[in-house]
Amino acid sequence: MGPHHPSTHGVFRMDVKLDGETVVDLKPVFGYLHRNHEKIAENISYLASMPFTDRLDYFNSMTNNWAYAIAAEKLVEIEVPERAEYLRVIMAELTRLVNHISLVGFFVNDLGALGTPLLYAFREREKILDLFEQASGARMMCNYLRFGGLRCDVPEGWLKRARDLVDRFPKFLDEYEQLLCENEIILSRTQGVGTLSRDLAISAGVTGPMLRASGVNYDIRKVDQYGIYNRFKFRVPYSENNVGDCYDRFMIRMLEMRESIEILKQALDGIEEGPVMGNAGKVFKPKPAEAYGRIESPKGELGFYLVADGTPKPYRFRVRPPSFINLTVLRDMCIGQQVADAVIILGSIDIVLGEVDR
Amino acid sequence: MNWELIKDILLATVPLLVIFPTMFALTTWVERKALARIQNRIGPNKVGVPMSRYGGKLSLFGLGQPAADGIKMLFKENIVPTGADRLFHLLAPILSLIPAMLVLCFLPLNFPWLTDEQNSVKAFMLDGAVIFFFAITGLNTLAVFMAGWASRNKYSLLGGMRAIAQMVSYEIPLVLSAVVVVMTVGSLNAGEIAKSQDGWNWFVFSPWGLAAFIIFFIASLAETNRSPFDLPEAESEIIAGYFTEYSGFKFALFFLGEYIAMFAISGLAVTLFLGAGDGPGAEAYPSLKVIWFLAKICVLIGIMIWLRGTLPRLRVDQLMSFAWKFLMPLSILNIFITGFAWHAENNNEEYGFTIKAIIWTASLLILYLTAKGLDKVNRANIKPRTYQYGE
Amino acid sequence: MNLLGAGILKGMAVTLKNFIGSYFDKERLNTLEYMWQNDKSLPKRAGDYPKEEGEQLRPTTTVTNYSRNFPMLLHDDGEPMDTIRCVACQICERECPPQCIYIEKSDDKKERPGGKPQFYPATFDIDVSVCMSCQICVEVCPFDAIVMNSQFELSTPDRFNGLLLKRGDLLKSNQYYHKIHPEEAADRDKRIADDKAAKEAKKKAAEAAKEAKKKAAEAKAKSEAEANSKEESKDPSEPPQTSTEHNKEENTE
Amino acid sequence: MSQPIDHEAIIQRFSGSEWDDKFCALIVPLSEATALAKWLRDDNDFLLDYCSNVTGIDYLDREIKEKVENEEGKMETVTRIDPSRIEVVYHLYSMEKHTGPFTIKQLTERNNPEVQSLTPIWRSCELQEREIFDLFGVNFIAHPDQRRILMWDEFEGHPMRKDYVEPFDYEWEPTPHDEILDKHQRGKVIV
Repeated sequence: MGPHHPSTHGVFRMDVKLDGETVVDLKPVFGYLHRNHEKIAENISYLASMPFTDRLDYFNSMTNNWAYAIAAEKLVEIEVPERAEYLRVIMAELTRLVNHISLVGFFVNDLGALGTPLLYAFREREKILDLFEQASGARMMCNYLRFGGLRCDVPEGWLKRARDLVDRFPKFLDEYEQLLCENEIILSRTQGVGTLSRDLAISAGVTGPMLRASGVNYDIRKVDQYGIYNRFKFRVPYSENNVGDCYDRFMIRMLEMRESIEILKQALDGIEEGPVMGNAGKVFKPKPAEAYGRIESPKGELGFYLVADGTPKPYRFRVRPPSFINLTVLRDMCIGQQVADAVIILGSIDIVLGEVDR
Repeated sequence: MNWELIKDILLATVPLLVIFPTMFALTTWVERKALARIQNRIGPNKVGVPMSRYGGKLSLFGLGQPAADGIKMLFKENIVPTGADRLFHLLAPILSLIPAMLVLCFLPLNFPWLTDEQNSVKAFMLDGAVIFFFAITGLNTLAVFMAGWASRNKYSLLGGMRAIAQMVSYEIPLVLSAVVVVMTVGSLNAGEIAKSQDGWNWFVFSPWGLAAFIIFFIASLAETNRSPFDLPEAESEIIAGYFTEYSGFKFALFFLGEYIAMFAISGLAVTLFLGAGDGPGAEAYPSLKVIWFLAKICVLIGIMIWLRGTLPRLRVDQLMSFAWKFLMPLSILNIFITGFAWHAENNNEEYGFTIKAIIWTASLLILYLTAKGLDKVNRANIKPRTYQYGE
Repeated sequence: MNLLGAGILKGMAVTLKNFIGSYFDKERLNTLEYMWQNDKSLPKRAGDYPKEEGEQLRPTTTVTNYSRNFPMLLHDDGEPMDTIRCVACQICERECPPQCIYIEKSDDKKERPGGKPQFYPATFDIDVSVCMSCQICVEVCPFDAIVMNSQFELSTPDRFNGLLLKRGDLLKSNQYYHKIHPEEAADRDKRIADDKAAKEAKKKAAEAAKEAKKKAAEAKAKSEAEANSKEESKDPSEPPQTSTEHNKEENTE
Repeated sequence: MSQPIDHEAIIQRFSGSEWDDKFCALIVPLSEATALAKWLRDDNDFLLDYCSNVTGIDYLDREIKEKVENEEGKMETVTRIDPSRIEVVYHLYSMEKHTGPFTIKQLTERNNPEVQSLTPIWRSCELQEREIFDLFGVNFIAHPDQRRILMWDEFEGHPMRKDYVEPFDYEWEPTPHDEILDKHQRGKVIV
């Protein structure tokens, strides 16, 4: 299956061995989009890698920026101003909304729904992307965060527009849930498909909504409390069972969106005027050190591992891409299922090939 | 040579060849437009008659789209994969179109320009019209599998296999639900079935008729590979199924065949359950009958489009179990109920309304509860879930 | 115990709502139609388009005041090459992540209005097929010479040379910048003016300090106080001047 | 927040390992790697059940100038040679106890790099170790499925190594950089 296949989300290939329609063996093949992002980053300055991180997971450029900024800020102690921290949280949660609604749309599209839920999702995504454009100048490749703050402040009236959007969003979610969550076909297609046990999920390093769907209460926003996440009150939904299937992964994302809205409301209430850029100098030149910074990106744990050697270029630049490592369990989940299930299991993992292949 | 007969035949069939392909073109436009609106898009709205000489153009809501599509299809390259069986690859789309066109003859469209005598040359006056209809639509399966096999492509083959399994399975509930009507009328003649429903005496207005209609409609969705049963051409799984390797006009033929089959089967549904050409004013002006008939087909097509815009598709095994474990028992039960009710009504005419009311409520209840029970048995483990929250 | 097929019916209700809603509700149908102009033929090179500045900002396109696309070079009012802000310092060339900028420094210096003679770029090429619109060149530029354009209709039949923007294509006036990004441009002008004022004040202060040093032998403390007072007196005189300049530019929009 | 993990106990138990104070990492010898990893995963004090990140770092021979305090108490610049090596770095976390990160490193020489695969302990290493094999050329002992992952099978060399030289197959881009123009003129460039 693939690399040119309508539902492999890019150029991903699965070597599938079939018995009738049942999957007997499956080997994922990657690398079609490999551009050696890490090597490129080792040959340019720290700041210049920032726009390249946008291109990793092109749905979530804001969170990618943030993960990189966190790793770099660990390398050199930089204070981030209050307003910048708030805006980072707002951007990250908006990104989470964008990612999760599009994922749910794609997922139902893989189920065969001719794009209707996907297009509803894109309609709402469009509104959020408009907000991103107003803040950063670009809709997807935002390149908005800087070490020690943000590139620029949001324009006037932006917060009000964001507020409007956040207030209207639950209504859309209700409609979306009405369309999807009780649909008999979706229920019977997804439940019991692609089961992933708790132990395997932990051992295989699965992170993000997929891990929580397998019944582990682990959210880096809660565990590391990076940024200012300790100030917000929010809950982490996770499955009751120790086994997660596609339906769990789908529902956990629906529920997480509601929690993101809660965070957004609190953040929009709490934000105050102030500078958005800290005391970072124009030239970023850390002393020899190592730093591993990670955040809870919408897809899972996104980590950046930087080794500095005292020059303006990183000596080693490593990305820990969540969707790449979540793919470890693809084979285990697919064996014994139907072809149609393999497609939705892949969809429920939520991969972006820009990140898998780097 | 009997020129009169040939003239009659032409008078009866040529309109079919005009009306339905035109409807096909319009339906593709309507489908695109309606799906677009369902998905909050605009849909085709640009293609029209270019009139740049007079400044601007006549876009007519994009009504030129079907014509543009057709022209594009005609001029596209005809690609046949290496290793494909060229003969069968060529034959398959033709074979898929022929039965679909043929069965149109069985629809009791009373064209106003045909007298009763001329009408009789039409195939729908054939005594076994309904049986013939099913027999000929069955050929479609062959075409689909031929396409899947001849393409020499794994996706196509999978699509062809799925199509065979699906069409053969759904043929059974389809026929069984038609049996209800045939039993009640006591004739397989489409014309007579149509006539027996005149004066708002439609079959859909009785519990067993309604149940049979719903089963028939669901099965006909599966027969014509419409969503949510479009597994043979499941885009997200097997690319385009059996016509993955088709391009250009061959693909257009498949497309045409599929839509004509949709019209044909909706036409049969209209004939059997929705009172054929009956409708307001049809008694007084018989020429309205054609219009009503076509309008009802359009409504059914509209529902198909609407369903397509809403539902995801089933999985192969679920599709099969739905046909064999849900639709089939239900339609067999429905036959028994119909027989019982028909006898009860006809033999107890003195009680009139009371017995009718009792029978109707009872049969409605039995049918609904059986359906519910079957559903519960089939999908025992499937229900919405609740989730925990961690702080 | 809920109705058989309730989920499907609910879903169908939602799609019906959207179907009808898309005709009446702007929220549901937020598609913008792209205005295609038949009479426009493809430009030979990316720089040929658009012929008039700001032309592509039709009400139907999705370009907003905030969007960035590819960089452009700014010049102040007057002959473009006489008032170009770029001094060919090549910082942006070094910092550009995909290395799409190519600059050749001029051999001679050119007189700038209200400043000392500066180098200018003899060649300034941006390869828009490589550029990824990250805006880092804008950030690192110390002279506010390069900013982002929002022009997006760059299609051309020539894949290689057609997509290479030359210096002449890149040069745009400050008014144009005000037209496409009013808020950002106003901010930038204000900052430039402030910087200038601060610099002049500093210069004055430095001069005053120099003078003061000469007189230092006589009365150190006195002269310093004088310098401070001069600086303070200079400050309020600057802002009105810049604001009028600012207003003028806004009027031209 | 994550707490630091006590490394003294590990060094006591596994005498071959050392603690690198500068980078806060435990350096593990080849012979003890599997046992140590298994112990770290299962022991109740650590429960490092989640291996987040696995990566390689390639160090060439380098001269490092350091300011060292000599015997007389004065600062003195000393040049020493940092030996070439490849490090394979594992970042471990505990999902049970919410602790981490704990870094362990396996060191190996550049010419014939070989380390112990930890995939049997943590499944998440599987694809990442394959990636290191692909990009750095490190051989993982006991890896279940060691193939190239991001590069194609016929690819030669290991691109993430610092001394890797790119093959001469540029696609010409019109940016008139001298180097690329030069290559273009030499006619070896695919247009």
